[in-house]
Amino acid sequence: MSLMHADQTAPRRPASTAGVMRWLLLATLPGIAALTWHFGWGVLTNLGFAAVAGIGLEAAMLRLRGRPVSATLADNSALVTAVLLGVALPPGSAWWLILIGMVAAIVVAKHLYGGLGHNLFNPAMVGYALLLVSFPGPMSLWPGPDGLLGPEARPLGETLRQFAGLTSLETLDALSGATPLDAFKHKPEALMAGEFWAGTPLPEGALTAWRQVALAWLAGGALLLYKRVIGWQIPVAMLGTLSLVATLLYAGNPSHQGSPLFHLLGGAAIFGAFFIATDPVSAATSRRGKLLYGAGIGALVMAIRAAGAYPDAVAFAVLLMNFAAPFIDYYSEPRVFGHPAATRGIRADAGEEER
Amino acid sequence: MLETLLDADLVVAVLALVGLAGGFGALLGFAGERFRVEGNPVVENIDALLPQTQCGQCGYPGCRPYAEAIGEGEEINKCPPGGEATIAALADLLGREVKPLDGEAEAMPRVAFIREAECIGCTKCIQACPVDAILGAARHMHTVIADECTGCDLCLEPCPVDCIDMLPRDAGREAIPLPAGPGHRPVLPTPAWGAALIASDRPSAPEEARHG
Amino acid sequence: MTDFFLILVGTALVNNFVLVQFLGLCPFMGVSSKLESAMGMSLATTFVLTLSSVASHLVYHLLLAPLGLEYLRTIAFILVIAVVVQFTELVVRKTSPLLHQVLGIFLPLITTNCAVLGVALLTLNRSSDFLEAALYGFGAAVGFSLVLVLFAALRERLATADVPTPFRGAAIAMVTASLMSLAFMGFSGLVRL
Amino acid sequence: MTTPSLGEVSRHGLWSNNPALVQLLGLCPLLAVSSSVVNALGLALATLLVLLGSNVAVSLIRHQVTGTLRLPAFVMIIAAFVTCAELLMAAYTFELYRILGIFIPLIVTNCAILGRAEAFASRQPLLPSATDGLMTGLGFGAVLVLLGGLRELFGQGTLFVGMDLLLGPAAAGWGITVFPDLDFLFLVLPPGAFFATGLLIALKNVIDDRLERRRLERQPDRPREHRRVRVTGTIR
Amino acid sequence: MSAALPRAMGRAALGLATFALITAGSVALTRALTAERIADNRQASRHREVAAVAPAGHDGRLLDHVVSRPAAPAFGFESPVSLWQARDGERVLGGVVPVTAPGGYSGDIALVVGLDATGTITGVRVTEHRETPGLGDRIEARKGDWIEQFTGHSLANPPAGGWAVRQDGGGVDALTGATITSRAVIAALHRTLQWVEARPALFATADTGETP
Amino acid sequence: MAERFDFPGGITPPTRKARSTRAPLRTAPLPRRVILPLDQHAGAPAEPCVELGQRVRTGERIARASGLISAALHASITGRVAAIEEHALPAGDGRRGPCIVIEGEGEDDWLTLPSLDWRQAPQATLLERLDAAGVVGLGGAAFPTQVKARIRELHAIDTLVVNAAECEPYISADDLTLRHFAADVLEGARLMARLAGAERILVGIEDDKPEALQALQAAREASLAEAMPVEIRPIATRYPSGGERQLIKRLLGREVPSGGLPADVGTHCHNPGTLRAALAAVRDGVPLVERVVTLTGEALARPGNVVARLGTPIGELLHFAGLDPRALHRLVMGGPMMGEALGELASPVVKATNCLIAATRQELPDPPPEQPCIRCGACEEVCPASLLPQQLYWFARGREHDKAERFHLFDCIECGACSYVCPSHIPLEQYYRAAKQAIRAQRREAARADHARHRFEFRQARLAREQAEKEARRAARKRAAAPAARRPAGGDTQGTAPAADLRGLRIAHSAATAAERKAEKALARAAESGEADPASLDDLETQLATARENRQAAEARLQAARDAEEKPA
Ligand SMILES: Cc1cc2nc3c(=O)[nH]c(=O)nc-3n(C[C@H](O)[C@H](O)[C@H](O)COP(=O)(O)O)c2cc1C
Ligand SMILES: Cc1cc2nc3c(=O)[nH]c(=O)nc-3n(C[C@H](O)[C@H](O)[C@H](O)COP(=O)(O)O)c2cc1C
Ligand SMILES: Cc1cc2nc3c(=O)[nH]c(=O)nc-3n(C[C@H](O)[C@H](O)[C@H](O)COP(=O)(O)O)c2cc1C
Ligand SMILES: Cc1cc2nc3c(=O)[nH]c(=O)nc-3n(C[C@H](O)[C@H](O)[C@H](O)CO)c2cc1C
Ligand code: SF4
Ligand code: SF4
Ligand code: SF4
Ligand code: SF4
Ligand code: FES
Repeated sequence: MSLMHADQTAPRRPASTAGVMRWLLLATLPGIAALTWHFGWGVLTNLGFAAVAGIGLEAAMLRLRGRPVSATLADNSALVTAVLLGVALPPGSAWWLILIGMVAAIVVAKHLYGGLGHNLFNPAMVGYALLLVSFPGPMSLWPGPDGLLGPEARPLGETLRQFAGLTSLETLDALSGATPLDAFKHKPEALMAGEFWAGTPLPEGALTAWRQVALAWLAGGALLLYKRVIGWQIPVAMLGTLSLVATLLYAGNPSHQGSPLFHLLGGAAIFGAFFIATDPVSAATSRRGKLLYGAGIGALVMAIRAAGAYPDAVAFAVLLMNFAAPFIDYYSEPRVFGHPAATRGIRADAGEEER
Repeated sequence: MLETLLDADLVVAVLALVGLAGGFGALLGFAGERFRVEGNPVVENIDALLPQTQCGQCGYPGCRPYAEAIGEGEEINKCPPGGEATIAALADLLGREVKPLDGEAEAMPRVAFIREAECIGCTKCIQACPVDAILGAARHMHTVIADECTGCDLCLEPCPVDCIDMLPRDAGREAIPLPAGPGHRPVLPTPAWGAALIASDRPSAPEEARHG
Repeated sequence: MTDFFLILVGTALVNNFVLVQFLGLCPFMGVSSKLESAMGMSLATTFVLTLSSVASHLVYHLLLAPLGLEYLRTIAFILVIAVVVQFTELVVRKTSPLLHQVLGIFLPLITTNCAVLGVALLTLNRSSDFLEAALYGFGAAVGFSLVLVLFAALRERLATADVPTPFRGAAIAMVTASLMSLAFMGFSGLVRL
Repeated sequence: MTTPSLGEVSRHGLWSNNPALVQLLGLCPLLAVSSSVVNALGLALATLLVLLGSNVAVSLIRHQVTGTLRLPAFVMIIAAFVTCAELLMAAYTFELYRILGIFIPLIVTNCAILGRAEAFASRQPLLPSATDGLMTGLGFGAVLVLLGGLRELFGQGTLFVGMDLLLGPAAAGWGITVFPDLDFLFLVLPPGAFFATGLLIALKNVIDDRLERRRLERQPDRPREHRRVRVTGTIR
Repeated sequence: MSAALPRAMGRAALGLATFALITAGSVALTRALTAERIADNRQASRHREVAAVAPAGHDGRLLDHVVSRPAAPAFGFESPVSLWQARDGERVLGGVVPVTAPGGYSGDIALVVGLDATGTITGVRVTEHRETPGLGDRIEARKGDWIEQFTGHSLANPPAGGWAVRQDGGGVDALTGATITSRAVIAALHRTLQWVEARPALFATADTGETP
Repeated sequence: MAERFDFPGGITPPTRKARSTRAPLRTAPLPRRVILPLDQHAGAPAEPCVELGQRVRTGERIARASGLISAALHASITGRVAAIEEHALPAGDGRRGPCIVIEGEGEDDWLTLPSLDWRQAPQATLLERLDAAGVVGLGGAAFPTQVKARIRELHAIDTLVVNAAECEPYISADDLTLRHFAADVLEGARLMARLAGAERILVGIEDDKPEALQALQAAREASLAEAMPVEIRPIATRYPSGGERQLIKRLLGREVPSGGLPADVGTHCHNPGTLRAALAAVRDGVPLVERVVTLTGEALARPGNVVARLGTPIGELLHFAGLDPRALHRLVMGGPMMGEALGELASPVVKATNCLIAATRQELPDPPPEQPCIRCGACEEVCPASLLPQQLYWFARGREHDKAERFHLFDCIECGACSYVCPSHIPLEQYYRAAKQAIRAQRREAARADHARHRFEFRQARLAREQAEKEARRAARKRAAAPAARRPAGGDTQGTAPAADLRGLRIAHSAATAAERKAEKALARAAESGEADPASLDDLETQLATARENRQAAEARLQAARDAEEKPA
């Protein structure tokens, strides 16, 4: 049996699960910094409370299930889920919103299935989708990019009141409360893309802010790729498909569709491609499967963005492909050494009628 | 009331549906007669999964009758020689729930062994053995062909002098246990050199290390 | 052409019979613990659903509607379905034992799949023409098959998961269906039917 | 098949073989119509009636109908009952009829009904069949109403709203608002229906587990009965 | 075999036909017995809906005064409109128009809109919709008073541009989280008001237009 | 260096070979007592052919091969047979097995076989010699070399591959063998190439062994006159390029088919140690009684390679290399990737022992606890067989054997590369080994059940035949008793039934005859092909017997019916 182990000699790849998660957390830092810089203290209140709730719920569930608590907590995976959900929620979300999301993520999506490694769906995205479906109002209220320290910055005190559920963004100007995708989606039917941009119903600098945030996530993603925490397959397939579909749509109808660059940088695509879609537990696992999986996410994101009711769709697309992942895995085995051709699927004879 | 019954609407309705049903009925009758098939492939499949010990512990005289009974709705958890594995396979085949075994599982595969010195050659065990695994002629000592014996122990009871034992069958190479799973270290042999030098917190019995 | 495509997408995904419309749930839960069976079931359902949607359409528009017997539609449809299923089974059993091996046990189950009656009734509500009725049935069947097969693959993975005891079996399958349905909410509004 | 006692039939229908939680039959109406107590109660009653009627009818004709005709015959009986129920509801509880909509005709294919007809009524005499229909219907209805209550309470924060549709104007004031501002759409929407059912099933598992453990404590081990058939003759 | 086939077909046809006779017969009978009551129910329910939005002071025979108007696709009426006039004796107080609002969140929304002779809304009710429970379904009067806010408004009140949700620069607050539904309803109302204005004679006299 | 071919996956763990390559090859002192397990090669265990107390000389055969695949065993020292008993084997699970124990006399009195000239001697003689000398593969599987060399009878071989990759960390036995005996190894390769009918020799050697490479090249230069071309191909160091499938792929671009042998792609693969042993057996008549063993690990003061007699207790060898028992934490036989951790020092060196690692705690720490698999796919990237180890892991854990097989569990070479990289520290190849074993057991059980069914059917058929024959006799008797009995009135209406009956019986009879013929053919075909194992032949025989009984029963029934039918003349 193998008595040697890679962590004695660690090349580039982190050598333990906890290490993998630690690197992932590290890689979120640029994104978090950019978000905080543009959107204020609310990002940090989200993260802080999500982390507390995540660790608390994980510990409670482990104890309830009679599993070792501290040893398992040390794998950092609950923290990862908390951070990813925390940054996905609108900054300065109320505590109850975050709590419900974390319960859905940690209790329902993770521990009802048996904890780390067993879950079928991406926990953070289950939490996010559940909130989006249940509370469409609060979930689509993004503050404007007022900055952390600038003259227009929302003071910490107000953010805290918002976090405590005492005030809500709803009381503020409706249009500041929108992501670019959101605003674009809800532009009145008749408005052409050009008119929308010309009139820019978005506050000054919102697009720039979003672009910078997306680039910060990209930097984190590069780190993950370099450390081989993630493979290139999913991000490349997802972003590639997304750009392709966006380009086709834009070429077909430039007056009503956003440009490919807008779709890449205007929403959660980059963040999703490197941090969400890559969750190894719920994604397809073979290299070939990962390509399919990523491409599926990209296509679904664009389909929903272009025609569906939701402005952004990374969460739904990821969940939908989570749903398909085991099936993909059955049908994406590579050609095994010594075999003339790949033989895939559970049953060669019954495998074809699907679609 | 009679008026209602003779209402034109009503008659039309009934006639239409009767016509429809008559037509369909004829179609079904045709199909039922034309496409009649004998035999039931499901029973074959079930039978193939049973251990073929032919021991009758399921309450049926042999595996095949039990297979037929399962095909007609009998529970799938009645074959002790098959144990959990057979139940799981049957549940898989038939899409039913896995149930715990009704009775005790056989601890290990066994074979009959006749203490030849005591055998009086009554041939009773030969008649009882469902797979002709016992050799011998009247008034000569009998012996069991171990390779053929399924371990059903049906020969035990008829023997008038109780000369048949059930012995464990050597199951070939020992099964390799699966590792214990997440949260556990892989099992390595406990070092047995320089006992004085080894800290006493290890389990001292080597057996444990071997099988755990 | 795009219309047909929209009907397909609409019935298969947006208004998915199982996850959004709540039709055909029993076989969905019952025949999804093994991928192989699920594939057999999807095949059988696709066939029967399309066929009976068409047959019901014909019975309704050629027999019931002209005679003003719309209120007998339930009885008539269920008769059509039961006969279609029974007939299919007999024919398949004789002509292709291999296919029967795959579909055999599922065919009778389909009679009680409310998706079949559901598609017949829903098609009526949408008062579509013959081709649309066929397409509607087929789209619904494709949607059913799609989620059934994917769900079966999920459940096979679930079989090795360390699920807490009270949730083993049907309960966690329900929770999984819930999360799948949550994911399918993402399609809402994609095609307005 | 031996005829089980009425008590056993009742226990099966209500708990140990509950159509909704154990057999997982009749799920479609269960999930679709359980967004509030009224809807649930309405459908529960309709289902109960049909189940009872069909079980009785099938039991009565069980010796006459066999072979290929069995399935069509059974479903036609059920369909007749359902259509009658539909007409009667339209005549006497019109508002409810409008709300339950497509799900009334779909009672026909409520798998639980055909399931009981096939598995029980077609093999048992009248009385047990009627009891089975009643108890299964009650078991199904209980789950339906429970689910309706759960989803109404935690999804919308109310309970018993709109009971007047079913029970007449006297019930108009029954509606209570428990959580005034609650609007938890998840439970109202399809995913919540699945989730709440999953929770109920898990709950039943927990209770069963407790009962079983208590039973085991009382009588630790059951002697293994030995029944064995000797294989000496020929089979077939 | 040759003789068995027709016999089997006949037997099956007869059996199924018998069942059809019994089942269809009983259904048809029930239907015959309840038909009248159901029709009454339908009528009553319709009346209740219409009465709820009709201008006050009418004589209670709303459903008796049906008038037909030609289709007006420009205003969203794809097919001829049958509206109910609210009369007090010979005087026409106004009417109730059935309107279909396309582009709801999931499908069309059916409304009845009550108008008085001046073109002011006297009430709006949703009669059929498939909007999301908890979001879009708050357009039902039973679930919220959003729909009540239109009562008393007319084309000129609010002034131009006001007939739109606030997000689109209008003056109406959308239901939270259900802007699409709100938009659809408001647009339909707006178009109906424009239609009424374009046909000033709509409610003018009791006998304008063809009465069926 | 650019290589033309490559195998997928692979890892590059630290090699840690320097410790044992610094010292020259030594000879271990003669052990006083040796323990020689009867089962130290692939195939059936050897059968002892000495008696207790018998004096044996070094190289004398003490156990003979006992089946098609088996190897002989020879005394590795001179002395008396002290015991034939169960003794601890060098295995991780602490297995015990039958061993011949020889108590030494202190002197080394050799009994060798006559030497042969491999260039002249007939093939059969050479094969016999390899068999008599008990030569087995020294590269790992200890497969009898003589059996492997007979491959020529079935396949055409063009290349003999010398597997000098030695890819596992720590091990340097082949390295040292090549440094000291490169010429012998090449000559051995020529011998084996001749036996296999190969046209050329290809040596694959990892580039971390420059001295061995040099020695090889020198030996090649020295023997350029030989007809057989020899090519030496250094390859980049990467585990597991020493696996024969991987090496063949890397050197020749040929892929050994799944479930097949290297011979299927015209190659034949041998370890240098094997080649040297084969040559010694032929040229010098020396049976396989000693081998090169690497002694290494931080717990040894004098690590290095030694030539050790088989059967030497491992502890003795380690003490010779300066074992510090206090520092010893883990004792491994073989390499750290595929080897086995041993529990005690008393077990002996066997033919497959290429390396003994006496490691300290820092060197090979206890494996950390297993964590849940997160399906990260790291294992997939390194698997040299292009498997999906993560899927196999879940299937093995869930005991979903048919899925594991569907995902080609049996193509796993158990190299442990996946475990090496798994961030969750899962001992993956142990799962696979357990699953493979369980599947094999299952298959055996299924075959048993099938066989039992056939036996049962046979019995049923036999009983039926006996019954039918009894009836036929009774019918015949009856007819004989009342030959002139008149047919009863209304015989016509009754007559149709037996006639139909008779027809049915005739059909049944011909069906039974056809079934019998089919069973006969199946048996004949299986017997001819020579590939079926005895058990399945036995089973086919049972089926034939059943068919025969059935036919006889049908015959008897037909006869009885005819007798009853027979119209009086
Ligand atoms: C499950 C679900 C159902 C929805 N149903 C409706 C609906 O019935 N009507 C509607 O206008 N919007 C519905 N929406 C919301 C729209 O997608 C969109 O967010 C909303 O109309 C615009 O939101 P706003 O009013 O907050 O601007 C639904 C959203 C979800 C998640
Ligand atoms: C005819 C023939 C049959 C063989 N059969 C086997 C066999 O059944 N099992 C086996 O492990 N090796 C068998 N071998 C030897 C293999 O080719 C291989 O050399 C041996 O397994 C050692 O390989 P390894 O150390 O890579 O495992 C056979 C060789 C020949 C020529
Ligand atoms: C992962 C793996 C690594 C191996 N490494 C070597 C090696 O480095 N050297 C070697 O001679 N055999 C190695 N083997 C064994 C070879 O596959 C093969 O059995 C051997 O070369 C056959 O030669 P033999 O019959 O002379 O032993 C390895 C096998 C496996 C599965
Ligand atoms: C590359 C990578 C991406 C991850 N993405 C997510 C994620 O999107 N959501 C989440 O809940 N956990 C994520 N995790 C953490 C972990 O996989 C997750 O908690 C498990 O799904 C829980 O079983 C990620 C981990 C890694 C290594
Ligand atoms: S108990 Fe099992 S092995 Fe025994 S006869 Fe019944 S089915 Fe066969
Ligand atoms: S010998 Fe005895 S135990 Fe073995 S098969 Fe025959 S009857 Fe059964
Ligand atoms: S390397 Fe380990 S954790 Fe990663 S997929 Fe493979 S087995 Fe799972
Ligand atoms: S042990 Fe098996 S699965 Fe793992 S890397 Fe080696 S060949 Fe692949
Ligand atoms: S109720 Fe069973 S399928 Fe719908």
